Amino acid sequence: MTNYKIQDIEKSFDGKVVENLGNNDYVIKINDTEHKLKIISMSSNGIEFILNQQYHKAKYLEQSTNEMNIVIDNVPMTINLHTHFDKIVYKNSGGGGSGTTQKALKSQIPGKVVSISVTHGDSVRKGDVVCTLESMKMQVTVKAHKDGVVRNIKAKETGIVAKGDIIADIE
Amino acid sequence: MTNYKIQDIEKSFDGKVVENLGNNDYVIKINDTEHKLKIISMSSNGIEFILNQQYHKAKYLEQSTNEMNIVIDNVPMTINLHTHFDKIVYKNSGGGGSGTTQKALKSQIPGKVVSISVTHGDSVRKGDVVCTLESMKMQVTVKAHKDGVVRNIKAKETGIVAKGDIIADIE
Amino acid sequence: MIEKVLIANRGEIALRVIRTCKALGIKTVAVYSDEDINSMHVKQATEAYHIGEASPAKSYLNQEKILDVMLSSGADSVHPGYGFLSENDDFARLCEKNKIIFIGPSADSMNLCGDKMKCKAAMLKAEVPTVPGSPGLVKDADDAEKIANDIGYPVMLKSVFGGGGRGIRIVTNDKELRDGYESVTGESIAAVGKSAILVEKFLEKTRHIEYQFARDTQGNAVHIFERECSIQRRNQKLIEQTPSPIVDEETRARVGESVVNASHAVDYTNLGTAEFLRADNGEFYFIEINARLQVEHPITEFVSGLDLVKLQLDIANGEPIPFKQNDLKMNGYAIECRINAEDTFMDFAPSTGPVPDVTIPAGPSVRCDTYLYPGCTVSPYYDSLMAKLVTWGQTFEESRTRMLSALNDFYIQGVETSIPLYKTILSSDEYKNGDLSTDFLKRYDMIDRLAKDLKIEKENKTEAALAAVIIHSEYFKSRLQNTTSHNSHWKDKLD
Amino acid sequence: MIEKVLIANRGEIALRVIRTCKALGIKTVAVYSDEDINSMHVKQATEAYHIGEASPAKSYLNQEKILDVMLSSGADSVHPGYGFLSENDDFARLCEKNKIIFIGPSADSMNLCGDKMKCKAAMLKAEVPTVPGSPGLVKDADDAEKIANDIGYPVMLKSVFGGGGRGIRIVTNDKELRDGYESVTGESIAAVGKSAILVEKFLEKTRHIEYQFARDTQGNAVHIFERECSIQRRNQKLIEQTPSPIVDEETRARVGESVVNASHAVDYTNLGTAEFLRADNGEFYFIEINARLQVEHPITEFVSGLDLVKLQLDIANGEPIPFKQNDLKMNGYAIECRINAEDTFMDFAPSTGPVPDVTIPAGPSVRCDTYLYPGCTVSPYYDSLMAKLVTWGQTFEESRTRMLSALNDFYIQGVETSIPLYKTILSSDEYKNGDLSTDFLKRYDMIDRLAKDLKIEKENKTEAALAAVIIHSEYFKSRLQNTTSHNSHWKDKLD
Repeated sequence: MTNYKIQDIEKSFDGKVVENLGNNDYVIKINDTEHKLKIISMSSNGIEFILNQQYHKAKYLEQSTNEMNIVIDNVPMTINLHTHFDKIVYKNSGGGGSGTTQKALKSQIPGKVVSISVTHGDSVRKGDVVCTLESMKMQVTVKAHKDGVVRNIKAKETGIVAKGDIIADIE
Repeated sequence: MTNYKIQDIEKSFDGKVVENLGNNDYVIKINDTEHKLKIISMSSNGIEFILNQQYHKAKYLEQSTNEMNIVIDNVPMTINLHTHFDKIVYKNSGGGGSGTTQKALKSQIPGKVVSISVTHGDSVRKGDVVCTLESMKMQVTVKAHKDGVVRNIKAKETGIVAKGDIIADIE
Repeated sequence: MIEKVLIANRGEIALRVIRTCKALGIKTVAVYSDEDINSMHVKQATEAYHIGEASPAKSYLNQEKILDVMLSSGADSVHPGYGFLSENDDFARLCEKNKIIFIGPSADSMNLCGDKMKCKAAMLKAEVPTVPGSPGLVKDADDAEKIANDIGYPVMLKSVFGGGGRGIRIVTNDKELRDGYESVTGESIAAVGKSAILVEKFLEKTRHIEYQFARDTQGNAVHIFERECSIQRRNQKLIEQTPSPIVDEETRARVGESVVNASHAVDYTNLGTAEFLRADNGEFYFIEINARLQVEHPITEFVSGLDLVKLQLDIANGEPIPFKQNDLKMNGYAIECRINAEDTFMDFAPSTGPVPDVTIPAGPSVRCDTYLYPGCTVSPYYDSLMAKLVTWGQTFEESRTRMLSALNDFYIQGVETSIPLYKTILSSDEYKNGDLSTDFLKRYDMIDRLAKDLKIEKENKTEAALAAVIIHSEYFKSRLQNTTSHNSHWKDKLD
Repeated sequence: MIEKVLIANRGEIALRVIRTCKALGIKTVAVYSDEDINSMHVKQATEAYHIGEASPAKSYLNQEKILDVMLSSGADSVHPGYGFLSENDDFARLCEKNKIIFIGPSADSMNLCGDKMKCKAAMLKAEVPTVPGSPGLVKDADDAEKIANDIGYPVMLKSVFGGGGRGIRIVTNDKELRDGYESVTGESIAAVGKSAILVEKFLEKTRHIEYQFARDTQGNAVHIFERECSIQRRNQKLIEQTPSPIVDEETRARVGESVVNASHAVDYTNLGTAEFLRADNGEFYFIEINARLQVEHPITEFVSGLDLVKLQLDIANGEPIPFKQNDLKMNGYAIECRINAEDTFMDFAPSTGPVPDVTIPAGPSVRCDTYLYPGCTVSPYYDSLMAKLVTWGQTFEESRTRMLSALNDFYIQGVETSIPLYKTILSSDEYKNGDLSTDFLKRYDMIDRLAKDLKIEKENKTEAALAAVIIHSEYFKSRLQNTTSHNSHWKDKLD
């Protein structure tokens, strides 16, 4: 039995596979309700299945021990997984949201660095412009994700950043 | 240098890669003419390339040492390959067409066996009906590919045959 | 009001029905056999239910199983598509009994349409012309001769127990008729132990022209123009077009009126098709009513602007047809090619198997209804229609050249298709000039012409094919020589 | 006669042009940058030439390089598509000099259309109404006040050196005007050291309505109806439709006539678009001419039945427009959604990268022009338009519900798209009722509504998401426990 929590959704859920009926048919249980599930195809990248007579297609994206990003029928979702034991440890460690204490400011888009508005050691407030990127003929600003002091500026003017690249640390 | 012969086409061709220009650009030579070729993508299953400024897509299908089946831009072709040394050996062995002396009568289509019109030991002439298959709501007859005596009937009434399955031998 | 439709079918027609339902906010229930678990219709419907093994008798023809799903899913209606149960009046009756709306004609009307003799009688009464001949079986050779002289030679003697060309004789005078009568009787008795003979006018160089019609529960009926479907193989339509090149405004209206009468004569409801043979002298003879949506309905949709599945749903809901005959204006020209999985050179034998790669044509006024997707499979259990490719144009020439271009863009890996044949047909002068007949393929040696076209295509692709093979063989030669080095080093090792 | 067209563009518009050329038997020459070697336009053109690095300046904007390819490939003409060189009169002139047919207006006419001041003057002369205001710069505050009183408040004070909202002030009376004049002057001098001010009538709740027009080398001109393109973000069109819900027959003809006059006034040849602002009081004001084929041309193709690229080729060949104004009849309703690679919630920031999987919508009266295919990449070097999804219906409601259904079917893996936003917009009562304006998104809080819709969608997908994750985690747990056994045994090892 594993406990699941979906980002932006209040409730948490217990879930497990109850029975393998053969011929790719399964019974799974979510909280107290059983559901019929038929797997059409499955790989480590994704799954197609029929749940309660409805077809669904999921892609498995990034995954850490306790968190999984999937796209289900075109809808992106983040799901946290805990065995009941994990959950207690996890709660006690102060975990919950992801990245609130992270220092790295990452670019959400790929692009060419047009200008950098800060220098090493600058104090910034959340929302201050750190740099400006150009992508698809548009200029887009990257803003500080928290208050702090700018360290380790990784982006270089006229350089290229990929999605997820670190622009700078804010400590 | 390898020599190539294409089924249904009179001429034979010498061909080789002359030069690798880098950046996926090559120069190849077919008979006495050089051609510019740019590889877009390539795997053991197929290739996409631009030859003399024209895009082509080829799938590599079955392959033996000396023969290769490909589909080029939707057109199926069979190509025989010989190094010049091979060629001499090949010619002397009486090779050329494939399967003219083959005894196995194969089904060209998949289907359900509706009826078998011959029994072991029957003499048949080329074109005689050996069995009838049903596929996609149609009845299709399989005819003897040569004169001879029927041996080893593999197909069974109400059974299923796949494309390429042996129906019977004709010796 | 219809709110949830079970689609008792598969393939592209199931998808076609789902699309209109989705746009109208109507829920859909798909059914599938073991063979079809990976099919598009399963993925696109609101719900999907497994109904049995691959064999149609155990799934798509299994009335009880389908009824079970209708009841358990709460579907209020069923769309039968074409083929399978679509013209089975027992099934229509089963639905009626269970208060499920059958989207099609009533069981009684369907039964009447399905019985050729009764239907012909109804048509004669409604003054819809049928192929001249004996009203039923002939008594003897004398009777046959009398009828032959009434309708004029040549005539066809047909044993009702024949089929596939057996038990048929074309005769041109009394002497031939008497000889033929004896031999057809003989053949029939030899084959099935009894004989029953019809006499029918023999028509040469006929065209297959059919009319789409609609009739609502209040008895309002309209025709929605003709479709010419003369290009056939083994009596199966291959290419359809509308308008027909030989139907003018006056003919369209005149034959259309008889179609409306025909629909009244059999008390038809919903959409149907009246099929005619059009003789070379210009006469139209009714053959039969197809009591369902036709494969070739999209060409009518293109020139009428109507969504015919929506019209089916409206009529099944008891609504009156929302327009009058005079509101319908024919707009432009449409052509459909049925993209079949078959090998033209093996007498159109089926070709089945996995389809690893597909490119579907698209563009202005191109429509492709298909169940294909990269990685799908063409099953040997069901019919060979993989896709319907339809194009429209302001002129016939525009629709024709668009079709040729779309056929060129259509790439289906893994199975043989009818696409090359269609390219040959659509490029022929006979097709361009509208010189169509049901024996078009044979009359104009289309298969031979195809072989020639393919030979030229092969020659044109020689250099490209050699290039592909040269690169391949050098690549693998180099791989063998350098098995320990990284593949991409290959490029630097060529001689 | 045009026989070989070089397409100086990429993406879906290059494909669009190739399609019509193919159907007409005209050869095509594609050009591509390093980034585009794997693109569809390279694969579909008759020939393809590499022209440089990914950056547009080094490839698609490189006039010399493109000219080289025109000459070496033997192209007799060039189609510029939209964007890139399409409205660059230097390039048009370069083609003219080299005797290559530029499929678009003459360099001189293009230059005139591109100069807003000169174009406005030409329109005034042709009695085409433009937004009321100062004919050019105002001399001083007195001059500004005089003009403001002539055209009536509210008016806008605009520094020609401003941009992006800076140096603009809306004023409603003389007092505000004098204050505003000073502060705009101050801002402008502070920013760029000089000031130059225009006065223009301030229009609230405006609609963007544009007319397609065509004019041939003989001077025959027609308009091909309007398109309403009010739904925009950052002044970029998102959704277009025709007819506009607020244009009636009389208005269509009246404004259309002024469009024809406008085309004469700038001696335009080929296809162009005249853009108007339509004020809430019903007045139409000319803004500018787009001297090229528009992204949104397919909706006009749907309602007119015309192939606009074919019409461009005909006019470029010197042929007269093959129909008269009265021959054109508007048929039905069409909508286009521009499917962009962008993140609505990040202020429409671009989203790029590999697209491993795509499902393109299809079906009756659905058209999708796109460069996407499974395994393609959305490049950061070019604009964010991945696809144009277009639907047609006999009624507006039919085209709207078809669009919603097609948007639901459209699956693009790997990048953020504008599809969810369009679903919210097309489902809104404001859109259904035709209550459109260029500030539609802000006026009706569409981004907030989208967030709510997505929350509901997430809730609806909860069980399915959990099922996918449960199966995944049990599968991998079992794999870890049984690393030596075959994967498929997994099913039997679940507890």
